[in-house]
Amino acid sequence: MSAETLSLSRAMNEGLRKAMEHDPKVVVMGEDVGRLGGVFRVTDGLQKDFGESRVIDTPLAESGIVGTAIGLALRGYRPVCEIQFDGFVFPAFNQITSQLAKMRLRSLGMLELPVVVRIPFGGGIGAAEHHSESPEAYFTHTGGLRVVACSNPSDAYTMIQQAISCPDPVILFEPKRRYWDKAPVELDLSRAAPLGRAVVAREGDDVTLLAYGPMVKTCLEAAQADGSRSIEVVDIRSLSPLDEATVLSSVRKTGRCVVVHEAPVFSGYGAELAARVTERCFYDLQAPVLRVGGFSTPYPPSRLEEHYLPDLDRVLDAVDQTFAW
Amino acid sequence: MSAETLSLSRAMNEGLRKAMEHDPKVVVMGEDVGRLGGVFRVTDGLQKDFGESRVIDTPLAESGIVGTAIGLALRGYRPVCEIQFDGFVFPAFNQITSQLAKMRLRSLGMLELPVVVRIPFGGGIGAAEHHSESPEAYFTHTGGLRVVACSNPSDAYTMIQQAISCPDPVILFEPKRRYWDKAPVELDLSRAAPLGRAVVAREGDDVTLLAYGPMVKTCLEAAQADGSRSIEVVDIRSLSPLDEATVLSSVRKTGRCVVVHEAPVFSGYGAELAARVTERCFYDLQAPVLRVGGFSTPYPPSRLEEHYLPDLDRVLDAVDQTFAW
Amino acid sequence: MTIDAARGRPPGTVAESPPELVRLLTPDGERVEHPDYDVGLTAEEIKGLYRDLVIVRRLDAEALALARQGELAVWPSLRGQEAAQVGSARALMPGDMAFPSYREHGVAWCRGVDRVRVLCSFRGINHAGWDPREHNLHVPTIVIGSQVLHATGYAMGVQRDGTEDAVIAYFGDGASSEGDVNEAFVWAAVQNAPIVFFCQNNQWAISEPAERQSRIPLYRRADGFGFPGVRVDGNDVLACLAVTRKALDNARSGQGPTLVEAFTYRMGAHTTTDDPNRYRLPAEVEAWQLKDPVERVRAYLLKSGTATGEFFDEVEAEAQDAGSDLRRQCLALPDPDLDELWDHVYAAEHSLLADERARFASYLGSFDEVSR
Amino acid sequence: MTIDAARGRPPGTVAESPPELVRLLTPDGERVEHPDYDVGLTAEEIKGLYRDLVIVRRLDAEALALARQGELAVWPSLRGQEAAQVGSARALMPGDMAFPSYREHGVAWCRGVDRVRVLCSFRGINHAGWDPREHNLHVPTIVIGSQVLHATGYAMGVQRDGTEDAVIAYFGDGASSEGDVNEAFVWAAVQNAPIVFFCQNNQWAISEPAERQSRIPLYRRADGFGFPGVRVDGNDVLACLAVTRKALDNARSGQGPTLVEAFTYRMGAHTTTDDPNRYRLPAEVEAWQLKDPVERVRAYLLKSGTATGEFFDEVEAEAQDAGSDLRRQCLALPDPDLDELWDHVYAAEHSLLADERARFASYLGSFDEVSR
Ligand SMILES: Cc1ncc(C[n+]2csc(CCOP(=O)(O)OP(=O)(O)O)c2C)c(N)n1
Ligand SMILES: Cc1ncc(C[n+]2csc(CCOP(=O)(O)OP(=O)(O)O)c2C)c(N)n1
Ligand SMILES: [Mg+2]
Ligand SMILES: [Mg+2]
Repeated sequence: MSAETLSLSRAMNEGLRKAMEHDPKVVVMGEDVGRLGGVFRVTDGLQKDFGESRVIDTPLAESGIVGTAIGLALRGYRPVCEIQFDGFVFPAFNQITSQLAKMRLRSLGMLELPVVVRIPFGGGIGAAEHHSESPEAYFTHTGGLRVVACSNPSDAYTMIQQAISCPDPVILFEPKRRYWDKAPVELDLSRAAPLGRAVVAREGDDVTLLAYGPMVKTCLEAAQADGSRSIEVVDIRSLSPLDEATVLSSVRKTGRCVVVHEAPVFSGYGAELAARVTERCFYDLQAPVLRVGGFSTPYPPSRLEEHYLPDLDRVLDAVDQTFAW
Repeated sequence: MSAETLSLSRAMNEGLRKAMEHDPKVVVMGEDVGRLGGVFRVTDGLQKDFGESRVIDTPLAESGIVGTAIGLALRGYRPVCEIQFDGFVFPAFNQITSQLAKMRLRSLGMLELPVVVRIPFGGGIGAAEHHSESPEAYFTHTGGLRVVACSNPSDAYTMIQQAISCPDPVILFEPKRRYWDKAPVELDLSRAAPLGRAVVAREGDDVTLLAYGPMVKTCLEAAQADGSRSIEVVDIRSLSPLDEATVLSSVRKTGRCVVVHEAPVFSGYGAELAARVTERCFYDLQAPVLRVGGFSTPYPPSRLEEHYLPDLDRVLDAVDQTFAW
Repeated sequence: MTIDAARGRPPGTVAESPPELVRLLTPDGERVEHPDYDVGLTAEEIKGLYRDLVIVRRLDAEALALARQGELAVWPSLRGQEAAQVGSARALMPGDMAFPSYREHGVAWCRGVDRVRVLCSFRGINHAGWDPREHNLHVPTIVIGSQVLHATGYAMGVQRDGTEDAVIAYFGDGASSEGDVNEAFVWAAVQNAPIVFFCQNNQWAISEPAERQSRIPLYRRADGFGFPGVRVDGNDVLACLAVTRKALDNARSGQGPTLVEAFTYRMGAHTTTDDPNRYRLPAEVEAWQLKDPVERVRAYLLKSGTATGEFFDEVEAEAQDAGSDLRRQCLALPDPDLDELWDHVYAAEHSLLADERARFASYLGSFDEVSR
Repeated sequence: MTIDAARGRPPGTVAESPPELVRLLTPDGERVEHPDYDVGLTAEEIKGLYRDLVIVRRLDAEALALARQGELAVWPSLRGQEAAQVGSARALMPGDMAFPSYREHGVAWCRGVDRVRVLCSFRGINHAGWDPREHNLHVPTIVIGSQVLHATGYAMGVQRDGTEDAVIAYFGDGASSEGDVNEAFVWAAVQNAPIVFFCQNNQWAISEPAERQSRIPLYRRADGFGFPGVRVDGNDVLACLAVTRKALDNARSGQGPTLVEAFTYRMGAHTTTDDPNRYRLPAEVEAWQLKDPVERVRAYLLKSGTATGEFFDEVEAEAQDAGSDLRRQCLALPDPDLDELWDHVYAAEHSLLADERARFASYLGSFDEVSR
């Protein structure tokens, strides 16, 4: 059988395992990824099965994690770094932005850094400060990186393997609050969409919702809940490079577009989607591309996050606006 | 007399001096800001006149510069940090994003951090790697920060003083390649525009150019060079918060808009301007808001930068497109 | 692919029970002398420390229970570290400034923070519950290591003010690996800043033992930067107080920074979301149980006849009351106001936030009219 | 506002002429013994080192001239640091990997990099001129400290490969303050990685003297992390070679990292855009002139009768040729192709870049038709 029902966390774990079995150069490194198996259990059991030299409990320093991963990659390894929570990637920002992203150009293509940086992201789990952020826009603005986000167990399973085999550095965002959602996982990689491809998660005719990561499920539920309109949901999957063809053909069909992400709207990734879609589909649009997202504030204490985070109602409210425009 | 002709670097120096004379709590810190007076001479002579305790040559560590500046601010000081070049702000990114920007919210407004982080930015000076970047979008997406950019000596003189007296943390971008441009400086602060305000740098009727920092001059030259159309140039000045009123009224008047910055277009600050202007002026726009900027690559070696950087021709080419749409 | 045995693991590791440990009170409550350190404490003062220890432990236990019952989103227990926190915090003068991480509930107690305020952030109603200036205790910092630079900068401010205040920065064994902490050591040494770096080495950084951070005792990190480092028995409240007080005095008198490594143990899970059984053995916990920071003071007070059963009963009763009061106050905590999403982001009005706030209000308003 | 004198400045500073300096050749060319270090070098080998020093200095001078004439955008001269670079680099085995900063032109020479390739990035035609794998010399790193973590990770890879290679990371006195460098020390110690941290303390980080970075000698930083640190006379090529070789051998044999501080001096400006007269006195430069790394070898070769005038003339002639050849090749360097803007950003085709490339091509094409 080629499908199995797994949680997103478990699917990611299985994908990692597959990659490690397939290529002895794949090493996993990060805080608590070894004996503990990661705070979200994504690396559960890997150290036991592959040993301490391939699953490394690192010192508590993110710049060190990415910086040494770069060195390992230069020696021919394929490191997979786990950043424990979104809010803790910033100590590594310098290594990611100025080294990981730029090494290939710097070396005229003589060096490549097949490094994967896994970042559990997003809120909705009632966590403490710094544990619910959506920093993707800081990376999509950085040439040299591939930035992808999975929204379901099947993509988790395939994307991690595709990311590891990708010769470019990949920032992989994992939807924290969906780690325990279960779904059938397609185990046959050849059937999966390529890493750079967006997919239509739900077909519709009247309006296009663009989302990725945790918001895909929210958008699907909104589309489901809306009786009056036929809503198409596109799972962006690859934030950089963006699969324009899939996005634009959807918007050209529907003539309306709403972008949804948890990150603050201001200067967020949704701005790029809105600007690009508008430029390419100017005459197709019945209304401006609207953006639904977090406010332009730091992530609030968890008792306020329900108001901060886009939900079904806020998505449909934006849909209403595009029709009322 | 209330006006004096100064270079942008010198105007910034005079503004700093004024602020230090006016408030003994103002301290300047950074690499080579003391005896050397900064690599761009912006702090020239300040250590001699105000002493080593107020003009601090720090260890070579940017996270330490911003992190200790935060501590000084908590003790009641008003630190002005110099980041030597744009590409070297990333080691401080964690302190800026998770501490400097968030401390006020974290403390329910009980703490404030009147810290200014000065960042010489942009290219066009034939410099080595990491010395020509435009990282503003990484900061405009971060709630809690004010992000401003000066484009001329007068604004340099006033903005640095306004930034220092601002109770919020301010990231001040300084147009590196314009440091030696001279212009009359308005010394009477009361006549200057507030920190958060955009200004119409040149009036026009047919199309609006939105720019900030080094690109303002480029846009003014383009507007000047174009005989056939009446081009309005808006100097954004405050990237966050954005002075929407000034921007929108200009675009509503002209019906066309081109955004210009040196930073990569993809997921750059221009995306926010384009998305916001489009949403607010949907029916006023004769053509989509177009963006002119750097390519989605790391900054190239200097012998290629003339192609990478927007210039008069690329700006006017975009203007042509908005009329041909 | 394997690691060549000869090259794979570090030769040295953090010593289990190191000789260089400063101790004034043995695990079974014997007062011992130390050539460099003494605490001139009266019997009453020692009884006061005992009271602190017992109440701090009780409040921690209550918070832990509240977390287990879902009244707190998460709780990082300090159990086992009471002496390190009470001893160091009681060495502070009122004007001294302390920069905590997220586990310093015992420090908050000593700085006079209203007990329920410590729970606010863990209940998710705000990010930090108390006024840092009222208590000279900075807000908690979750991003590992960041506050150590803030403390160093603050100490630079103290130098410039020319006052005699000192600063203490709390952080953990794991934090010692972060670049920020080491940059703080660079700064403090070069600036000769009046600061005490107080590292609670509780042996674990979540699931990672201290030897994943350093192959030599952590207090020796200071040698690399040119200021003194000392390891103190972190379960000995008297030693922690004496060592911290001396370090603070040195800071005051212009002798610059000191690194204090309080050798202690995290008796519980990292937080209520953690399961230590996945990475450590019960035997290790039991061994440390014998070095309990509270019991040894109780034993001393008894043996030395400094305190009677009556005293212990009083303290116990007070602790019980404190615990139930904490629970009562916690459950009574009001949820935050919606406006707090925007209220404290900027000092002055901010056009963008004002716009967001207004739009969201009218959005919420729309539900009153129609409902989907 | 003033800094209280007693508290403001650090008590200790970097010692000027420290006793613990490892030296095998005095400034006036006397061979001296050292208990722990010796270089079993033949006369020919020492003459080879002299040749390296002279040619490296000559190439540097030529590049400096090219920069002054505007043929290079900028040039960071290594003058004064020839022995530190040649000595350490000549200690490397072919399989060893070196991670330079931006000033290691002498290391590039020893690693066999075609001389003109070193100039490419300073001429602005690319960011790095040579193939790192061909020479086992990584590309230059400009962001201070970053490469030290790369080197450490690379060394972890060597451990996993189980080979006998060693790694050397070059950085400066200023870099020692960056978090990344200290994190590299943490990693290397815990992993016991086969690496040599080679710090060229040239006394200055642009305008800041070394005491702005540390109040104790930099080699002692290693004490804080649990591995050996040694200070070597950075102007003594024999000592630099001996000390580095021993450290590399220790790395190979599973004894982990070593920090080598090469105590030397930056004789010139930081780069051609810097003006040292703003921050240091000529007297300091003159004092170091007497410790010149090239002259002392020449003096030794003469005194010991190891070399005659003829040899010196040959080397001088060869250096002159190398210099003129460098200039010739530099001026002949082709400008980069427009496509290099996009060619090497990603391995595979990238829709966004392909789009940008195509649009820009048609934009350029538009000029052929009409011109404004
Ligand atoms: C920069 C950063 N990385 C990771 C984390 C996640 N995290 C929270 S606590 C912790 C372990 C800290 O260990 P230690 O410093 O010893 O303090 P302790 O929890 O033992 O008191 C980690 C990795 C964080 N909060 N910040
Ligand atoms: C992260 C970072 N900050 C600042 C700079 C600017 N800068 C270039 S060289 C230099 C001084 C470096 O001093 P040192 O480490 O002693 O090396 P040296 O130049 O003396 O060889 C500085 C501050 C940089 N390149 N990178
Ligand atoms: Mg710990
Ligand atoms: Mg130096």
